[in-house]
Amino acid sequence: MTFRPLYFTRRAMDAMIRGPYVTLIGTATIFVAVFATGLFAAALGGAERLLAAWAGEVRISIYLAPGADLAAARAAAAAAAPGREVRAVTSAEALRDLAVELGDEARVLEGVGPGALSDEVQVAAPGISLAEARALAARLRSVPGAADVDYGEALLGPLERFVRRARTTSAVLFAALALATAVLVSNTLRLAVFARRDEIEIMKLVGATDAFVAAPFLIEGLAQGLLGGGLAAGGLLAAYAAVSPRLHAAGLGRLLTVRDALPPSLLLALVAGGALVGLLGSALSVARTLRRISTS
Amino acid sequence: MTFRPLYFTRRAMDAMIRGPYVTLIGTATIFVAVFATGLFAAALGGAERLLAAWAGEVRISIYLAPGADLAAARAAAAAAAPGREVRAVTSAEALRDLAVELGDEARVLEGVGPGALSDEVQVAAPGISLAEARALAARLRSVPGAADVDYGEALLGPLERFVRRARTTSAVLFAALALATAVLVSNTLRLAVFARRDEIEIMKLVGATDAFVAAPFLIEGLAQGLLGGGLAAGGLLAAYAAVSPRLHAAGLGRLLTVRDALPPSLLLALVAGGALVGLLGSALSVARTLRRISTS
Amino acid sequence: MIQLFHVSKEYPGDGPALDDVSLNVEKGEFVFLTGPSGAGKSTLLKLVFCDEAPTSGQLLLFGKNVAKLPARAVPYLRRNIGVVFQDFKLLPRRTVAENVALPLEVQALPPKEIRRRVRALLRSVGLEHRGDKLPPSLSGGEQQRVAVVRALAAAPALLLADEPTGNLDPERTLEVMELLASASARGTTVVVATHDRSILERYKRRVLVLEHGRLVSDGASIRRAARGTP
Amino acid sequence: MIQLFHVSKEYPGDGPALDDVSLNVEKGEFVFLTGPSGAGKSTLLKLVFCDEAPTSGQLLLFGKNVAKLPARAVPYLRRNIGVVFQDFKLLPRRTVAENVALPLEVQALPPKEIRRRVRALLRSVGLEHRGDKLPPSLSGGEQQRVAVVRALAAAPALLLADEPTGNLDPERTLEVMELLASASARGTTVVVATHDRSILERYKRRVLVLEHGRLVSDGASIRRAARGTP
Ligand SMILES: Nc1ncnc2c1ncn2[C@@H]1O[C@H](COP(=O)(O)OP(=O)(O)OP(=O)(O)O)[C@@H](O)[C@H]1O
Ligand SMILES: Nc1ncnc2c1ncn2[C@@H]1O[C@H](COP(=O)(O)OP(=O)(O)OP(=O)(O)O)[C@@H](O)[C@H]1O
Ligand SMILES: [Mg+2]
Ligand SMILES: [Mg+2]
Repeated sequence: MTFRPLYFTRRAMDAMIRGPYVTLIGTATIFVAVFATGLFAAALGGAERLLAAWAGEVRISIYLAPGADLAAARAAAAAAAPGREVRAVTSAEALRDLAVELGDEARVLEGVGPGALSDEVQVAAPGISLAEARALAARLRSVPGAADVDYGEALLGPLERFVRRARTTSAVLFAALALATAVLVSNTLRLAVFARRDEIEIMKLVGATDAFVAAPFLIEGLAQGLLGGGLAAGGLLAAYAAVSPRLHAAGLGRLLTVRDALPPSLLLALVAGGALVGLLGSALSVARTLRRISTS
Repeated sequence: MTFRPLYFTRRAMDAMIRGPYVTLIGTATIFVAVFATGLFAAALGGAERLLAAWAGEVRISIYLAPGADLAAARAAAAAAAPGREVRAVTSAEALRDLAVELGDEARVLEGVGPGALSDEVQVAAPGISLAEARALAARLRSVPGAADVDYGEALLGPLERFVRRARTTSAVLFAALALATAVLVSNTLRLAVFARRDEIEIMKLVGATDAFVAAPFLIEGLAQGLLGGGLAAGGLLAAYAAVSPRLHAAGLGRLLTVRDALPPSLLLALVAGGALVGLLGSALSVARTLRRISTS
Repeated sequence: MIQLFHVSKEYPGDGPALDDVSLNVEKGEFVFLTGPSGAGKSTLLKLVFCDEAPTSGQLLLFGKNVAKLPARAVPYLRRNIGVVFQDFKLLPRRTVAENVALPLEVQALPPKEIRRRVRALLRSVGLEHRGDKLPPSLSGGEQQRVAVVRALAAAPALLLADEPTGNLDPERTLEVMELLASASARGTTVVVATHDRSILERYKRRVLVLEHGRLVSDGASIRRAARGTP
Repeated sequence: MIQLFHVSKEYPGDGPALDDVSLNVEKGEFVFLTGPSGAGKSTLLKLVFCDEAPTSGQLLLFGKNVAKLPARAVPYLRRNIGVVFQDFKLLPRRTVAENVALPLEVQALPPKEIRRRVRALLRSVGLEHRGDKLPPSLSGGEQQRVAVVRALAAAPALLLADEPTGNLDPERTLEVMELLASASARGTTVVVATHDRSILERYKRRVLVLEHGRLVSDGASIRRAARGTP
């Protein structure tokens, strides 16, 4: 058979225009599937970034014994934790912070004397692991006047475990979702071809080769995939634009820019995935129909 | 029209047996869609439980000044935190724990003197909020001999924020996924009815009312929904059984029993959702086809 | 029974398929409808069957103005009309017996009665051994006979047959025409669209001749019908 | 051209549709195939067209044993065969002109040449004004004529026509038969399955008569054919 891309493209376009219902449903299915997958991917990516940023907020607090020299302790801490941001907080500041944070519940502080909180030195330790935090805390304990060092051991361990598990689970979930999506889209395309099986049969009867019959269906599948995938990518960008004010309000605007939440590579992968699933879905179902006809 | 459930059920069964391809694709689509939704719901539920369990591991540590009376401090702490589990840990025990946990990296403890760690009293505070933890910590500071109290403030705040955000995002994601699923399934059923539009037209021509034409399609949709949903529920149980050894190995077996991960209410909701989407999807597409025929 | 007053039917983007047709078919009459291919025979039957609506003019059926009938009354109207479609319109995924039974099941007759009637109908066209087949596995003429007996099944007051013998050999043609004639003898009004001159000659009935959508002849004589077609 | 040796065809769960048929159609011959409804005419044509395979016996086409042909050779074989199907088999979502052009497009003829040929073909059956319509909006007879010219489009070496005039008035029937006759005159082998006795009488050609799947008569005389059907 001669290779006639223009001829087959025109055939495919004709078919899509004359049978818009099937084309629309196919495109809508790919759109919804790719959109859902993209939304999920963006949410997973966002969660990862939030967790990373949160780990970045980790601080180690050195609580000083009463009467210790805050400035000297700060200098010693800076020496013990080179390259990290070190900040001195007086006991009065700490108590004020706590009262503000408790709000209505500040009355539980009634039984608390002014000496209950101590001066402290805070060391910012972004992205630190549990073991590193422990070691750093142990070193900081030798800061002059340090009564105790708090590195959140009660929480860092479970946090690390949780992040690890969440990452595995998300990957599995995402794979399952992408697979399910592909199955659902290919099911729809199967039915779309099935609804036109008579056409395929008649074309075969007038002497069309399998390739001649299949080509327009493949082009249709590809076009539906590109269209559905492209619309989904556009829809995701629009959805980002819609929630972006809320992200800014939540203080996440800088953390989750559009390039972070929907990197071009993701958008490209979504469109390509839509096109691929459209093409493959059509190819499989046409092949099946052709096989069924020739064996009947 | 007389109400003839048996007649219509027989009609529906006949149609499904004689057109197994369309029935199979419809059922498979519902199965995949419900399975994916159920998997997602189970994962979200599991993550919630893990987070809750993790919050349940929160401990407040009271570090004692050198030479303080560990037993007395423990008693005072128990009095200040009524109903909570209180445990005394000597400085030697704490150092041993740390060395074990650091493993290979234990050498960073080289510069750390034996007095670096102090005796401590640990108060278990499962499910405590950040504000409550602060207030409790403040009260525990008056324990005799307490040098400092650590309640993980560096981490509890971000944790709370993260859990809150994750909960909202998951709810939105889940709603989006369920909606997408419903759209995809109804698209498939649309095409399934579309592939049989000639039948509908002919039935109308021999004097069938809309109800007479629609009834078997609705029963088919319902049957496909029940079958697909039921299989998905069974599939989820099988999947749980398959990963359950790994859950036990990860120490989560007790936390995520089958009743926790896949509560009967979830399974029931999935089957019901499958049936509903099957019924509605068929109903909508039959209604559309009937409308299209009568206006042509 | 059927009354048309200046009825026209125009499909969008075409000349009129029916052009100012007025006619009157009495209850119990047996009428042939003939004319060249594309003259508007099937279109006329579609109007009577409420499958299409006239572009202009009035159509009365059983004395009722069809244009004023609500859509949900159409199925009940159609139960009084049996139709043999030119392209048969059999349900491809129901057996022959089920296809014939359809008009009876729509009317919720008892299953036993349905089975009895279907058997008798299939026997009358020599298809008693084909009841369990699906229509696509029948020969063209077998399908046409199934279409005929399905139209007769519910003993309708009006029978419309569009080219009901185009795929039949002369013997089967006679058999089918006898079925239609005996329905007419039982009081059914029968309208048969046909090209087959031998039928028009054998059954000397009223013949309506359409040409380019116009009723050019209406009478008992086959000669006038023959003159109608150039 | 077509040689059958003791060919039988049995559809599962049925008696034989064709029963030990042997025959030989020479290149350039014009043959009628007749017999009662369900006799096996369409089945015989389907075998020749490689749409069904014989249950037993041998079928030679263009001198080649069809059973030994690989599946991918079938499309190329079919390009030498034009078929008028009993149920037309037009693509419902392609215009009339596109349907007629299909056998030419399959063979990748230049678009201009295709348009020229299609126009001439449609004119030959009086459908030049119907080229842009979709088949479902044509009358039964118009569809049948489209099916006829589609079969003729690629000027095939073999033409199989299954009841090609069942929906046509006598004038159009003559027109179509003349088209088939002139194709035959140009050297095309033509096999026409028909019930229409007036055609058999007018064209005195070889007539094959099938009955219950058996070839009961093969000869030039229409009398023997008429005797063949009870
Ligand atoms: N649905 C439609 N849309 C557009 N045009 C139509 C439609 N149905 C019929 N026509 C046109 O109306 C005219 C009359 O068609 P009709 O089917 O009534 O003819 P007919 O007398 O039954 O012919 P035949 O003997 O070939 O069946 C034809 O020219 C046809 O092309
Ligand atoms: N696909 C099939 N499956 C089962 N039986 C079939 C199939 N096709 C045809 N038959 C049977 O084979 C027999 C011959 O059918 P065929 O179509 O060849 O008859 P025909 O001579 O063309 O009749 P007609 O003049 O009515 O078109 C019939 O009894 C028919 O029921
Ligand atoms: Mg007609
Ligand atoms: Mg036949």
